Amino acid sequence: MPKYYGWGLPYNASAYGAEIDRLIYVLHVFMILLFVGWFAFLLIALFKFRSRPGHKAEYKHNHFKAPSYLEVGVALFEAVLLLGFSFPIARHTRAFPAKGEALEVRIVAEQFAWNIHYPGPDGVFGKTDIKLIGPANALGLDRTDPAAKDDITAINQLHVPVNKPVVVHLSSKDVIHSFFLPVMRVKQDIIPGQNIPVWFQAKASGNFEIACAQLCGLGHYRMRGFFIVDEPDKFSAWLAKFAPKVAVPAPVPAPATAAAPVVLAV
Amino acid sequence: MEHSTEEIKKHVKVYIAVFAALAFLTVVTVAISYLHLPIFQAILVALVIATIKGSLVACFFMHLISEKQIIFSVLLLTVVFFAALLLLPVFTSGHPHVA
Amino acid sequence: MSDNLIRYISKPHPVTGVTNAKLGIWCFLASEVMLFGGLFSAYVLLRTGAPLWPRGSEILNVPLATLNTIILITSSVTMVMAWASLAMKEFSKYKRYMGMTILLALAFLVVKAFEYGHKFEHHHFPSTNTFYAIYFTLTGLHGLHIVGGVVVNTYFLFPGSRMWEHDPEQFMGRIECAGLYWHFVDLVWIFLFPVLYLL
Amino acid sequence: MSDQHHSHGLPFWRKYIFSVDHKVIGIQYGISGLLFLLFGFCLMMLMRWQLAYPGQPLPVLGNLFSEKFMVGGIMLPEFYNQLGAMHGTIMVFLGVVPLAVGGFGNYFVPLQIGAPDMAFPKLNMMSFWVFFLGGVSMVASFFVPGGAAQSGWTSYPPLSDIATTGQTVWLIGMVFLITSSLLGSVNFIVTIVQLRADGLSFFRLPFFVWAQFVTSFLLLLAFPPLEAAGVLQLMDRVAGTSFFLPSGLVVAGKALTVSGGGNPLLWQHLFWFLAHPEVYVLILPAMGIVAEIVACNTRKPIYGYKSMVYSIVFLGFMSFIVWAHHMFLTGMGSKMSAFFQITTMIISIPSVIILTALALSLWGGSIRFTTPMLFATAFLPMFGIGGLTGLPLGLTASDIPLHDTYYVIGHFHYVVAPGTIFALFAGIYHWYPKVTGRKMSEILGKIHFFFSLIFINGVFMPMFIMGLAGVSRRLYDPMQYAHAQPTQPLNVFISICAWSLGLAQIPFILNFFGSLIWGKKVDRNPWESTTLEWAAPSPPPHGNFDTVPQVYRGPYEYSVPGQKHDFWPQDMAKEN
Repeated sequence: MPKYYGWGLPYNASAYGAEIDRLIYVLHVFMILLFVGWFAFLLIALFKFRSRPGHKAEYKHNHFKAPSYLEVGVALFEAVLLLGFSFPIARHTRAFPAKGEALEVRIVAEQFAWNIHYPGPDGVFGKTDIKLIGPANALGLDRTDPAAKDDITAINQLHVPVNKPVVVHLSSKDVIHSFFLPVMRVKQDIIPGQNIPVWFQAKASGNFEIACAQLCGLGHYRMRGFFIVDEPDKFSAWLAKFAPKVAVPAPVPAPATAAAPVVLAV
Repeated sequence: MEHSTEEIKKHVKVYIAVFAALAFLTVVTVAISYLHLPIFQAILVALVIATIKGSLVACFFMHLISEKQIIFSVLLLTVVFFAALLLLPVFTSGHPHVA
Repeated sequence: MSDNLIRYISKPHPVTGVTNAKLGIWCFLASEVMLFGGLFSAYVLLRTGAPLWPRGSEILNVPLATLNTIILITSSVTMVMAWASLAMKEFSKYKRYMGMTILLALAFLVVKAFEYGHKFEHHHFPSTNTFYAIYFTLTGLHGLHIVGGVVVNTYFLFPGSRMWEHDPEQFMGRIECAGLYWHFVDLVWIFLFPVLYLL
Repeated sequence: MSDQHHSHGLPFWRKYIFSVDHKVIGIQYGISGLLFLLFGFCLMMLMRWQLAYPGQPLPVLGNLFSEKFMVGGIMLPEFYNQLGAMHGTIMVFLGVVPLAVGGFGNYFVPLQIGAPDMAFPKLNMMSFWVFFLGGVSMVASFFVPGGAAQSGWTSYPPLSDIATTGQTVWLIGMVFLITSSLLGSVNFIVTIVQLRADGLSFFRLPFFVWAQFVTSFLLLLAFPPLEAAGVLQLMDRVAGTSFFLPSGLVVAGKALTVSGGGNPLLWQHLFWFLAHPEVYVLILPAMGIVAEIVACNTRKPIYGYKSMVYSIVFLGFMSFIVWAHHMFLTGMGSKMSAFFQITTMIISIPSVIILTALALSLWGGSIRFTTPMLFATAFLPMFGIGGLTGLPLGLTASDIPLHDTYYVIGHFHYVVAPGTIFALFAGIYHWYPKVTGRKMSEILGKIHFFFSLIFINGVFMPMFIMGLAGVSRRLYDPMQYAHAQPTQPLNVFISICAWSLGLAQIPFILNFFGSLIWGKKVDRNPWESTTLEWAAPSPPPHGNFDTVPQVYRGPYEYSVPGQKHDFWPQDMAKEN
């Protein structure tokens, strides 16, 4: 098992993560070179022109050409960063896989948990309604909906198969959260009232983490989820284990006012 | 600014004219609103009339028409940033992915 | 105090051509533009994001608002007339026009209060929906500006007007600045009126 | 034209408390700013205990806190979040801005332009007292039920909408602070435009005045939208509106009883419309101070003064249209994210020009390593690091893993802590003789400098490593995440450096107060400088100058060939 986390970038398990990592390395090499060169100049200047007996300041400036070249160089390099790296990567991360090609998952964040919702074999997410939200039904999934009968729900456990695109539809029940998969180079703010998709494709299996990257309240620091990338057969086995027994009795819809005891609070 | 009484008297006539124009335009904009134009046209017409009225107030009551350049510089800057403030947020998140 | 050392209080700066106070009030108004700009931006963003948005003319009282528009425009005229009277050295006329401006402003507030009261009676509060929320916030903030204007103008009508006797030039400058503020408040209303009531 | 007699006749409270003299107000701002910086720093030192030793009781001090904040000396997450939010708010709005703009600006802008006072002295006094009210509300908010604001200094709704009462107090405090800044900025703009001494054209202004001028415009035009946002959030919290609350929210299992229909991103737009220019409000005065000190201590003119002026104006302008790079992860469209990436890259160019010009100014000089010069020199590479590390955050692709991590914390702290705050220290050492008539101790100053430089890098450099490892900011207990555990030793190291940095400020505090009594007495121009403030007596009397100054030349005429002395003051008619 490789070491996933250390003092540098985390292990990269993502198909497009290498591009992002490369950009970060290029940037840091550039930054260090620029800084070292510039800092050396600073030190030399400080030493060479220190005040001492017999040394006088010059009123006229040397006419430096280097700074203007440096300016142009920096500007050009920034253009390269934008056109050569950032824009192409963005095009890649925003190019969602075709419908049917990817595994679709819904994640509904709340203080302080990740509710995972798989559409099940029919590939259609069942309807949800906030009136149905209760201790046993954090998503408010309406099991009477035919599409919901085979839906699979989990809390804080996102299982995905390796080498298959995954589209995650993110939404939030309460405040802003941020869905962060360090090993997948995925981070997306979840804005309440919106449904924001992200996609990724794992290229290695393993036991990873979901983190919340946006302050979301007292339990923000422990809003940790498990992100498990499995071989396809293991993934199917896991899904099967969690699939609801076919004849689920339709749950009694709880009226909105009869609020359940607060189990999700801190 | 030096103001001779003659000049001021001319000004006063302008003020009265501007007042008449403002009152007239107010009636026009209300009248048009009763026509129940489609929303896009309604917004366009109402904003054009409001802009005319606003310009009249700014130019004549606030004397912008004969104001010094320094004031214009401040206002130009304000207009640019006002436009940025009004437009960029809508462009950026005007079409949210509705849940 | 040090006031008498500071230049360009009543005489304009030879290069910029304006007095300190005039540049100051314009800068202040610029910031006010951005304040209302922030709220207008909120209005636009909320409206474009809303699936349904009521037409103001159907739920707000357009005749009352039209009356208020006319009142405010008239008060702008009386304000500028007050300044013009000072320019013509007619102090008693100034007092009359300034008094009228204040009365008109108070009339505006009374009409506004009726409007608000009527809304509250029908249980329409800022919390009712986003339209009422932005309606009450924008008109409320504008109303506060009117109140501020009334306070300033009342000061210049009574105790502040003593300055006319010993420094008429500076006093005129002050009235001009008060006027600029007042016209700005009128200008904001000119945009609020169609945006909230007609569209 | 001396006006000293007037101020002598005033009672104490008019002379020192409700004074309209820009110098007294400047000192009031400066002292309050320094006290708030110390207070904000203490909040951070408390947080550093929890971060280094999560869940362990704080020795000794832990018992002093009530159960609301710490139980058995162990910090509660509520308190940690309060400390975080208030550290940010206090450092930015109550520490750096009051010191840089309120303090240095108020004291030295009128002096450097040869004016007797600010254009509106009474308004100036009002700004300070409104600011003071804001500061008092902020500090008092710790004592309301539920404690101070705890949704971060950014106060993102819906979290802030549903937060405890402290948030309401925070908003009220912000409205005070914004009002104060607005009044202040109007005053600065009018003063600089109208009250320059005869002969002091815009291109003869010291760079510091230019910096304050641009800063004032940023405050004037960027702050009101945040005031609007503050009003909207107050309405949400007090009047039950839903400006920032979309429909269908369920908090802790209960549906929120609000109308809904709002948009949480609206707050972020209005907030960052201010908060990005605010970054430049923090950094521009610092650049101004550094330019003054570099020119004076290299004994030669600033390199490329005009291009620096154009750059700072352009910088100010651009700072209004880059704000959404703080929102790259909110799911904006690719066209707008491209737009904001491009503006962000463009805004780096003028910063590079200013930094390069300041560095090139050293070449050919005769550099005196006085304490202010040491701080000013250190500003250059420190600000450089802060600027460079902004690059990965300004590109959406590299921003993905780094957004909201310690990388961001390291980046902006390099800009404002060893950047701006070092420049402010430089300014204090540089101008202390003008304000008090005495010099600060060089020995204590150098001790202060070297230890601060070492420890401050010890605090912020490791944060880049943590950020690359993906450690999120605002975590009460980083040990909860597997990906944050390997860097935990760095947290311990950072905390030790932070506490040592606190100790390193003791020589400064001793120096600051001790020099009032034991400092070497100096004449008007101890640094042999050229700008106008040195033409006034030290300390300047009410009304500032003995005679109305007349300006004959640019601000940095050092080592002019053919002159007897190596500095040629702006107001000296004949040869020096």
